[in-house]
Amino acid sequence: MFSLESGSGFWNPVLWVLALFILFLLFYGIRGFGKSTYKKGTEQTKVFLSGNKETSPEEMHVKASNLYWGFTTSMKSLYSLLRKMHTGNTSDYILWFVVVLAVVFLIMGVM
Amino acid sequence: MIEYIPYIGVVAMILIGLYPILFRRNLIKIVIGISIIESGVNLFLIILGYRDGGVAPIFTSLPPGTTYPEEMVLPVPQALTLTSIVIGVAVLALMLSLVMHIYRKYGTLDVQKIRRLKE
Amino acid sequence: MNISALSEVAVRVIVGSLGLAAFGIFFGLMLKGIDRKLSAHMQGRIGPPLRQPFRDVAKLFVKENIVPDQAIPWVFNLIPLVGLIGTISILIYLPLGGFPPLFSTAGDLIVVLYLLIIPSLCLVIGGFSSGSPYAIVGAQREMATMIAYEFPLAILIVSIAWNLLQKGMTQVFSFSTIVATPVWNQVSGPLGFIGFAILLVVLLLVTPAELSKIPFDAAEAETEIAGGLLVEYSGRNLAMFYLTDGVKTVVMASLIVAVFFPYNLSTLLGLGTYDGMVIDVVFFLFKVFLVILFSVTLIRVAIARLKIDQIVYTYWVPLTLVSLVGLILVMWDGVIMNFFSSA
Amino acid sequence: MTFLETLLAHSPALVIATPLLSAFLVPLVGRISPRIRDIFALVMLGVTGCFIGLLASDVLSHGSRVYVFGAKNLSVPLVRILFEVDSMGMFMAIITVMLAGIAVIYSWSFLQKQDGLDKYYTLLLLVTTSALGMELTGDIFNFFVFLEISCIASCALIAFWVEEGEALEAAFKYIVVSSIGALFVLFAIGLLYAQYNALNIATLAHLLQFSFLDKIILVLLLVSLGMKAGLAPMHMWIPDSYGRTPPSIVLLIMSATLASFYGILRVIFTMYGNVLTTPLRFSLPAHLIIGWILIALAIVSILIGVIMALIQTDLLRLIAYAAVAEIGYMFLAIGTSIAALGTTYATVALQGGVLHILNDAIDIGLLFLVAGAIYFVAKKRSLDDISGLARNMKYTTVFFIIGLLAVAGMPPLNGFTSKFLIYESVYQVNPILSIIALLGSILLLAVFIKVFYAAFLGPELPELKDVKEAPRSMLLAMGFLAALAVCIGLFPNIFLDALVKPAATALLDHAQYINMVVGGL
Repeated sequence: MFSLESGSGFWNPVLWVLALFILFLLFYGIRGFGKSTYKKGTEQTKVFLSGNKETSPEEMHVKASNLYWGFTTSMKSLYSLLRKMHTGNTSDYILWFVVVLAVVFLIMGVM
Repeated sequence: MIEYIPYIGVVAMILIGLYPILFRRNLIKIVIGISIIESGVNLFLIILGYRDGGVAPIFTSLPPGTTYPEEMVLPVPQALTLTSIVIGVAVLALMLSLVMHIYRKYGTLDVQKIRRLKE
Repeated sequence: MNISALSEVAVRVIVGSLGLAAFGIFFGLMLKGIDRKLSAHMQGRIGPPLRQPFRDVAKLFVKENIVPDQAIPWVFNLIPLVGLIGTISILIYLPLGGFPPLFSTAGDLIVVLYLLIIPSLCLVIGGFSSGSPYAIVGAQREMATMIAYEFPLAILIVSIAWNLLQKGMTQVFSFSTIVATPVWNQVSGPLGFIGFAILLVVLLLVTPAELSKIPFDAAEAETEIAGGLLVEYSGRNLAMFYLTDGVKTVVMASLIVAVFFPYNLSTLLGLGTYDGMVIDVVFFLFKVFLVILFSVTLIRVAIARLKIDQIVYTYWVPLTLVSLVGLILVMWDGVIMNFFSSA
Repeated sequence: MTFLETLLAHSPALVIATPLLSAFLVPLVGRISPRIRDIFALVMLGVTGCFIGLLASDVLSHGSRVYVFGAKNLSVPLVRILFEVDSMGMFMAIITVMLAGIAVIYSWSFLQKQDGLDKYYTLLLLVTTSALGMELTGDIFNFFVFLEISCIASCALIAFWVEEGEALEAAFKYIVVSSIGALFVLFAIGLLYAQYNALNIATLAHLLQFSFLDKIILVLLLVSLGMKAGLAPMHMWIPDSYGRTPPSIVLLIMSATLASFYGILRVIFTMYGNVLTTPLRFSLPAHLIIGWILIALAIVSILIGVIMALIQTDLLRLIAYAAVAEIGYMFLAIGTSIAALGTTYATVALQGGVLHILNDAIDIGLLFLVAGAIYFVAKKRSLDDISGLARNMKYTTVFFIIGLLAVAGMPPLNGFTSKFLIYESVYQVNPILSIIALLGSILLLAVFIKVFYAAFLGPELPELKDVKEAPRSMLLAMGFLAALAVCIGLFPNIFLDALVKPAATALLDHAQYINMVVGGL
């Protein structure tokens, strides 16, 4: 029931969600035993910056374009290639169409 | 040989139309290129319906003595071409109005410079 | 489906998930303790007692649960819990201790591969939601690490299934098939054996990244970004992440055991039902311990931390190429053997 | 004949006629009151939806139908247009009308302060009409006409924010690309007519020989429609046009794009269905070559889509690249099912691909709507300028999380169900295909986690301190898609059995499609 079968495997979302729900109830209860209070409005709730001074939100904000630095740096050559490909020039869009058309023609023509 | 010339013309027109689209920088020339491709395709459709010595495929005004349907040109390609021409006019008008507005905003018609959207 | 079958399923879900939660947490924390003790001995220290992780959790529960001003409270508090239950839920698909999985026809290898994303994903979202620059830097590193190791991991899982398919199996992604036909029995010749050995090594190298252990722990990097994505977590929320880490260790080790070492002693020794079960469970725990010893403890004692771009490079270039070589060897295995046998 | 039976008998025509007529009634109704006009557009789409539902229930239970415009019995054949409605066409029509309805609901608030809305609703209904026409027609030239209508209407819609130069640029690029694509389609249609003297898809399929000219036709149709569907490396217009229009319009362009994708399915599976197994050189069957060409382009689409999405900062543009990757998944699935035609996993792959059409429409649509809500409240495009919206926009955040998990294919949402079927079938052709598909999904997850952080988490910026939750009609539109994503995710087999399997069967059963027409009406 409610199971998705592909011939190579299966996936039953309902059972999983059921198990998740039971586990949620259990651990929500266990979590309730923990201490829930803290001292609001004190130094405690400031972010930890190794003793550096906290600055305004704009300056502390890590911008989206800086995310995944590690990935983009190690894939630098791939990205420069892709950037070169996306010229934004209308003629190039059609050029790609013609190129794909020619390549597929060649393959089908040889075959 | 002579009957192949229209087909050669069709291919030539499509290639000639592609040239300004691919290699010319002026937007108007690109629009003209598209227009030429369209004429090429329309020409192709018309050739398909051509019949040597045929008459217009209108039942009510056939010249006396025509054998039906052998002496009529094919009506379907003509209908296709008409539709295609009408669509072509609409596309052409839309493109030209876009070019006009782009010129107002960008101050240029150079396709190399009209690429604020890239990557 | 009638009522009795339905209620049976319900009982299995409830009892099973509670039992697996207890199992996962207990052995996860035990493995953590063993790991710490062993690595301390390797470094010439005495190290904490084995029950230290249990004490840590107990201590965290009585500590204050601080929510920083910059955090988004509902995400910040919810995510550790989701991470923990998501991780425990993977156990219901895995064969543990010689027993078949709790639900052997409800999820397969691809599902487990996807569910394995959940703990890391929750760490990432938790880090992002805490509003600290350290945590954000750590979280994006964790995400980059995740992208990095998923490539070799996907190669590995698909090539195992593909090999089983070539040997005429059906339901090749299901754990019951994988456990019933261990990969080492499914090779036609030395090429396949070498291929799978390469893939095993790759999987052992993916494990420390999956578990955020040195040398792939740039996301936490205590000495550099002060604990990274966990820097703002404290009290019971941190305890949840701590437990997640423990359960994740069990999950990853059981996955490796299920895929590469699904052998049992009871059939070999010809033992009876109950003593056979005991032996199997003990043997299973021993295998899990060995996997953790080789892929976590030894590596983290021996090697220093890598930079994040080095991590991505390591996984996407050398390790991916190596695992592709493994895949190609596995693919050629049957072909070449057939060629020789026909020639 | 009762009234209902009459309606049912003419519903294929009414499905097209209702939105077409109401498109031109909208400006008149707009004269009375803008509010009535807004509701009128939705009601007319609802009526169209009712016709589609009526037709779909009939097609699913009694098999395909043929509807004739023009003479039923004529001494000169072929001077008529046929609509041939099967389960696949109905599946696409349901998606189209759903997207259009959601777009209307969403634009009630989103475009409230804009002018020119009379024309907006007219064009919206025209795009819907053209997409529905492409999906129901049984005539290849008719298909081209609807393709051109969708091209013109979508182009005008893309230029909706006409004050921005970028919108004009996007519209110009779109019309150049799609009119050239359409002209090549027309050229192929001319070639078909020259050879077989027919324009009806079923008749053509019956007559097709797979001569050299037929190969050229196939390539022309495949590549031109592929460009309209956004297949890499001809995908570059997608980020441009999706990224510069109001998100409600993106849903419509997306339905036009999916209709082009449907065109490819129709061409390969039905029109060339009889000749797919023709052996070519080296005794390789034709379907293997076609399938591998599609698979290769699909892999390129997935990789380029996700890798480029990872570095985007403009939110709408980022989602557009993700849409390219999703299109890649569909092509991967159908490419596999063509390359491995006849095997059981080919059917599974096709089912996965067909289900992915629906899932792509839901997931990418939902994400675009969320992005639109962010733009609506924050008036900013770049992810660098927004932050911390989860504090004030709780519902939108929840909808975004659902969209994020769905598009990345995380269980238990709908994206996982179709991707699950795709992973577990394409690896049988070659393991590397599944690996790249898995990798694409994890990269998509990374892409949208970045958006989640940048837009919703993160510190609160002073200028965004008092943003409000999005208006109610936008929340309704997003909520509907999100609920659908959860439903399909939790009960995939219900949707699979009810809609997807009949559609996949209809695609594979080209003989039945042909016999409906060729066997005589």
